Amino acid sequence: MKPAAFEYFRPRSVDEALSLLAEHDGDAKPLAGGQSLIPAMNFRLATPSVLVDLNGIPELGYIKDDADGLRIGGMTRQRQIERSPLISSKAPLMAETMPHIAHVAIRNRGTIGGSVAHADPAAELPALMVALNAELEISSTQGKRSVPASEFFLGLFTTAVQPGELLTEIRIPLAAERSGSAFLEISRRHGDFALVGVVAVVRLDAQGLCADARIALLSVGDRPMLAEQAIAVLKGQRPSAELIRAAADAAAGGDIDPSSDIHASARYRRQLANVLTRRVLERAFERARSA
Amino acid sequence: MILNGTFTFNGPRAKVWELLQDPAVLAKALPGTKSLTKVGENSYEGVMKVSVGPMSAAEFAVNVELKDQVPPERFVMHVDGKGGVGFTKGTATIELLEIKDQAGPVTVMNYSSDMQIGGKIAAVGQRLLESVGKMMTKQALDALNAELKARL
Amino acid sequence: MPAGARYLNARVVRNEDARLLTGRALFVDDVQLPGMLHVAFVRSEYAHGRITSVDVSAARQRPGVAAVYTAEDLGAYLKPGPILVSPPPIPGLVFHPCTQLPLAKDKVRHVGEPIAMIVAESRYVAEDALRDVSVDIDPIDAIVDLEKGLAPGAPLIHEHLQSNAAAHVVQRKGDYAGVRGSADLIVRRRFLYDRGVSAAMENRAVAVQWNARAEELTIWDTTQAPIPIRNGLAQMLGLLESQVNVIAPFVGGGFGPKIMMFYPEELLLPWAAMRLNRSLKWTEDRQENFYATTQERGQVHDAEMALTKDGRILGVHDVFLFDTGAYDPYGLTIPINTQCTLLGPYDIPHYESEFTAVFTNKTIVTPVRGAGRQHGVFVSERLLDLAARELGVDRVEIRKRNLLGPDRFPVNHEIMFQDSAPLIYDSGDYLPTLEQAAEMIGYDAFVRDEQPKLRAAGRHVGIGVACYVEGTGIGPYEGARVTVEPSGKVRCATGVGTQGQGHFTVFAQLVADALGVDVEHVKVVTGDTREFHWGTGTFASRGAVVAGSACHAAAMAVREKILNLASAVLNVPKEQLELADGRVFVAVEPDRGLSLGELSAKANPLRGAVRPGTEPGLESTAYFGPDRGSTASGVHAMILEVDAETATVEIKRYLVVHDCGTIINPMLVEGQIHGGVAHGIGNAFYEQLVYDEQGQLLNASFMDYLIPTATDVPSIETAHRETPSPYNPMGLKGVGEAGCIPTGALFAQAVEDALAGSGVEITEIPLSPNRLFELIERAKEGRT
Amino acid sequence: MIALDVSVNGVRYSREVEPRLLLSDFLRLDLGLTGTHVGCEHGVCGACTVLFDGEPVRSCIMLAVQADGHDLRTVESLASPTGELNPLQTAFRNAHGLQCGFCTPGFLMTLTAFLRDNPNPNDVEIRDALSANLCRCTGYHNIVEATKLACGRTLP
Repeated sequence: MKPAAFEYFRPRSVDEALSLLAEHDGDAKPLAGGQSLIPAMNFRLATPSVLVDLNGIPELGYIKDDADGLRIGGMTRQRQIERSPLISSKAPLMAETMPHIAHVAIRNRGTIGGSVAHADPAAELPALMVALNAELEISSTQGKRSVPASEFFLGLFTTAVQPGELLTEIRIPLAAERSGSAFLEISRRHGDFALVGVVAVVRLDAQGLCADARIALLSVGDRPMLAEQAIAVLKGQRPSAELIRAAADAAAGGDIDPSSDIHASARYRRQLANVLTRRVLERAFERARSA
Repeated sequence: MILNGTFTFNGPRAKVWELLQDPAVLAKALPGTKSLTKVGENSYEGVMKVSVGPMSAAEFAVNVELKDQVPPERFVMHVDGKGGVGFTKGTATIELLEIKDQAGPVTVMNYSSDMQIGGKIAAVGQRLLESVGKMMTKQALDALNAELKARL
Repeated sequence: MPAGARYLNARVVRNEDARLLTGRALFVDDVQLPGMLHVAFVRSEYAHGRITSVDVSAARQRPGVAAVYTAEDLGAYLKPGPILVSPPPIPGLVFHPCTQLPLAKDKVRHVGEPIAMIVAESRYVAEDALRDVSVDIDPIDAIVDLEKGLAPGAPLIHEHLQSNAAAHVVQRKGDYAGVRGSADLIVRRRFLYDRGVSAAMENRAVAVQWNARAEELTIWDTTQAPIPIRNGLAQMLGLLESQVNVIAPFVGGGFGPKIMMFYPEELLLPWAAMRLNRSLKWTEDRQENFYATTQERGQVHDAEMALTKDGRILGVHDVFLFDTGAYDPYGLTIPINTQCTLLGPYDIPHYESEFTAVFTNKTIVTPVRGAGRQHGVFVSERLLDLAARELGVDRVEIRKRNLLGPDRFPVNHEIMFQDSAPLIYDSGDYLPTLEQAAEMIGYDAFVRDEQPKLRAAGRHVGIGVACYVEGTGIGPYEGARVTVEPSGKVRCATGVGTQGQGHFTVFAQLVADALGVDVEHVKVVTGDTREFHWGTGTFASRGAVVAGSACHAAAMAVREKILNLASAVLNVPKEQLELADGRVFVAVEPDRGLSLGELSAKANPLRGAVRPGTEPGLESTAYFGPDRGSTASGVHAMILEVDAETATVEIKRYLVVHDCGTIINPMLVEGQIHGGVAHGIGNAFYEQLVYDEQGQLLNASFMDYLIPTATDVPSIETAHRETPSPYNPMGLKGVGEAGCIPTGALFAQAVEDALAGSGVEITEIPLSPNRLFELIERAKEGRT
Repeated sequence: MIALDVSVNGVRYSREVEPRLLLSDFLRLDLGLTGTHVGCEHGVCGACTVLFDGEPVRSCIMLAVQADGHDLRTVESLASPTGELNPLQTAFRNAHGLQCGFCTPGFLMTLTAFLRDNPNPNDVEIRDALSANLCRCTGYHNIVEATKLACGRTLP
């Protein structure tokens, strides 16, 4: 299990990286943390002819905050996010989710931008982006553009990032008042891809009604799935056990399109989606109430 | 891998049938087709490159044969592909049904395919195979529908 | 063991650990030789098919490729591999031996079967060249399901045979048919057990050096049995046994599939190294391991148990199919283990067991830790649970009623064991073991008080208790040579290699006690045919029993030499001498004596003569061969909780009460049990090789084949009991496989108990959350 | 070939390597540091874990060229130059935390970083940290015990 040969570049800046990608026009593959790409290369399922290694670009690794929220550089390591006091205070949902991504040794290399741009439907970070309503900044030699997470994920491993482009920054809006969030997943073993995962952010109004909700599910479709019907069930209603059950039924029904694989049938995934949505919402509303 | 489904084309059945028998159209519609040449009355040869995210190495030499044709109602497609990461072999049965809609005739396609996948992609790609199958089917049908629109 | 033994039954830390903990220990893949070339294999992508062409011309042209071989190139070396273990002489036994060619010629019979061998300057280039080889295979329908494989008209895997049946065996004790009619209850079910891999962390590897000047072949091999490998290879290559050295250095886990398999890679590398006059190495990668290293566990049982209304077993009838894979080089060891282990610690007067071994288009099956024993335990334990439920008898109570009492030993079961000797239990004390396990887990209080409360609170917490008896420590024999060197340090050489069991320590303990030296001063050498070349290997839970007894015997013989020589030197009758602290001295006058080092120098004099009838040096070689295996036993108990909504399971407690006779090192015995339990938990809930209908393995990686991790295996409580075996001088019994044997049965029992009342019945292993969900749903549908 | 300048266990090495050379192979083949073991080459088993600028990484899913300018530590760095085992290694020996020893270097490197960051972990945290590495021999029980022993807790 050794990779096939490739041409290797190690740019020192984003501009240099973008020029290299442009120069090799679609043949070049950016190498971020490499924790999915290099295994695929070892299996020789991926045989890129050119690798543009982004690990020598210090300007892409940062966590900053401003009035609108957090800005995270695309090459920021997952482990750095997990350990960041800024993240725990400003984006606790992120801090809660990070330990579920594989293992420490993987998170030490894996980057936020790499995982989001890879868009594995079973990965945690893409679903988290959707639930958090993140803005994703995409750069190319032509300039920069920003895409909301809900429009970023287009399908299986397919995103708004085009050949020659890079995901350079992730922007996380500040958590609103009276909001609560939670993450839960079920995987076969700690660190495995989840059979199903659910991430939810809810906001209560002054009367205690659900003012807003965002629920995203992972591993139940070709991309992170925004549970729109479930959200519609919740909005404007007083959260109760019955309401949450109705939302969970909606999420596990029309909101998702799970596939079967050797670990879980589509039917079992729907069951898990239902149970986990319910449990996540219970927890998120509880947190919103005590926020 | 078994994939079954239904798809509705906004056009008459005869037109849809015509599309499905045209190698130029099939070459456009089948995802990743680099070439597709007619080599016999109902058989084609070509090269398909299936790219799913970072998995870029899946290039297959394919043979496609159309059988049991009952124009314009049904046919069976046999596909046989071989490449560096494995092989695929199987059949898809396609049935077309015309329904008169207020806006004009629509064609409902029922498809059922059973593809055997072997080699490395079967061994390590399990988690994604069904999703990839669904994705490729959807891409193919969307492309066919677009082609149909262009022709009507 | 002489009086004053201080290491027997002591928690001695291991002599081998320092090397392993610092990265200095040599594993086969660490062997790097000048000019070494690297090997990769072209393997079949099809499970079953006819090879129509193999074109290696492009691979031969690739820069960096030194050679490419196909079956055609092997000439007279292309022969089917040997039968490794001949079936025992059971009347009426049918066995069709079919072994593999080192490179497939006309037909492929499982995915991953090697077709061509590429030798290149690096493994990277060798893998590049794999893509250059074009293989055309005309596929044939694969045999995956055992029953379909036996159906009339099924494609034949070995076409010279009439069917895909590889063997058929019936063993009987008493008259089951006669007693069946008088039973109050017959419980009958179909039981399934599916395949897994052994998953040693170290994949297999072979490194070879051919010294053309000395005409000597050195092979570093990840084998559990270097001596048989040396002898077999010498014969196949036309060399003297003494021209071939096989070294099994540190081996990163064995678990069965590294026994003397004569794998294609083991046969081909030495052949090619001699031909090319270059050193070669092949290290299996993890993906290859899923196809090319043997596997185990596929069986289907249709079994019934006949009982009286008070829960006494009258008899058991079992008919089963055994998946032997594409070839059957290991004979019938596994299914015969299954037959023999089903009887467990119970008094089963009437027993009839019939099996058919079936060829399938899957990787070859040979023993993996447990080696068929878990299947027998699964069937009998599950039948007892079902009977207990039907009869309204408690699960522990029904077991107690059927245990063999201590007055029954030796118990002759009248059927044949895998070692071609009758199945005789040498010793055991089953009731106290069961009682201790039930006591430790708090069985009575849990069932009486705690469980009803938990159930009332909507929680699904279940308890299980399962028993087993395990045949261990079989022959034929092992040997050892013990030498006291002039430094006073002791060397102990034996043939059985180590894969982590602690040979460098337990053998040293036995020798140290016999000679009165410090255990750190005994250097054990194993698995190197240059050092010791008589014996077989490490398998069947026999290392400590057989090789340990040989080490003990050799050390005792050296002790005798020490006493004789010291008696002469000190001029004291030997009965008055003692050995301790590396010295031999007069017991009542401890200052009068000399160190073993000094004595060793005196035993190898520079002047004078060696007397007739004596030998120079303080060295002895001894052998030990038991007439038959010794029987270990034990009871496992667990408590687990099922989340019925998500069908996930959490193990709350797991404990093992184990009896492996005399214990050499309790710390190491516990380690063997812990590892076995983890393997058993893997088999019960995580590990399953999933094949599709065409024999494609769908989870050939550690991403999808799930080895349990530290969060999946609980802390494991252990307790020891010691019922010594009468079959060897120290009373030893084996322990290597014990941990994984009853785990599946126990897991099934506890899950079923957790879901009691739901109608879920567990008759298959492995489970998974997905499968458990299906069973829960099916039970719900059955109720409505 | 690409130039590579790396510090491993405090020693600087300058080498030219093929870009595709895996870091695990570089350590084992080019530098002869065979204490780092390779068990799966797809980042799951953890046997190849080394410290990269002090943090554990899987060396089988990194390229050697990516170590350019960085500091690596392998299992060979743990004992004293005279071969004396460090407290973690000693704890593994005393608690019988290893059997075949093939996975052990990976566990040691994972734990070296873990115990540095979390010197007094509870059992759940220990098992969580260990779940990154596979072991087939020990059932993890004694690895957990060894970890506790290494942070000053006594064996039961």
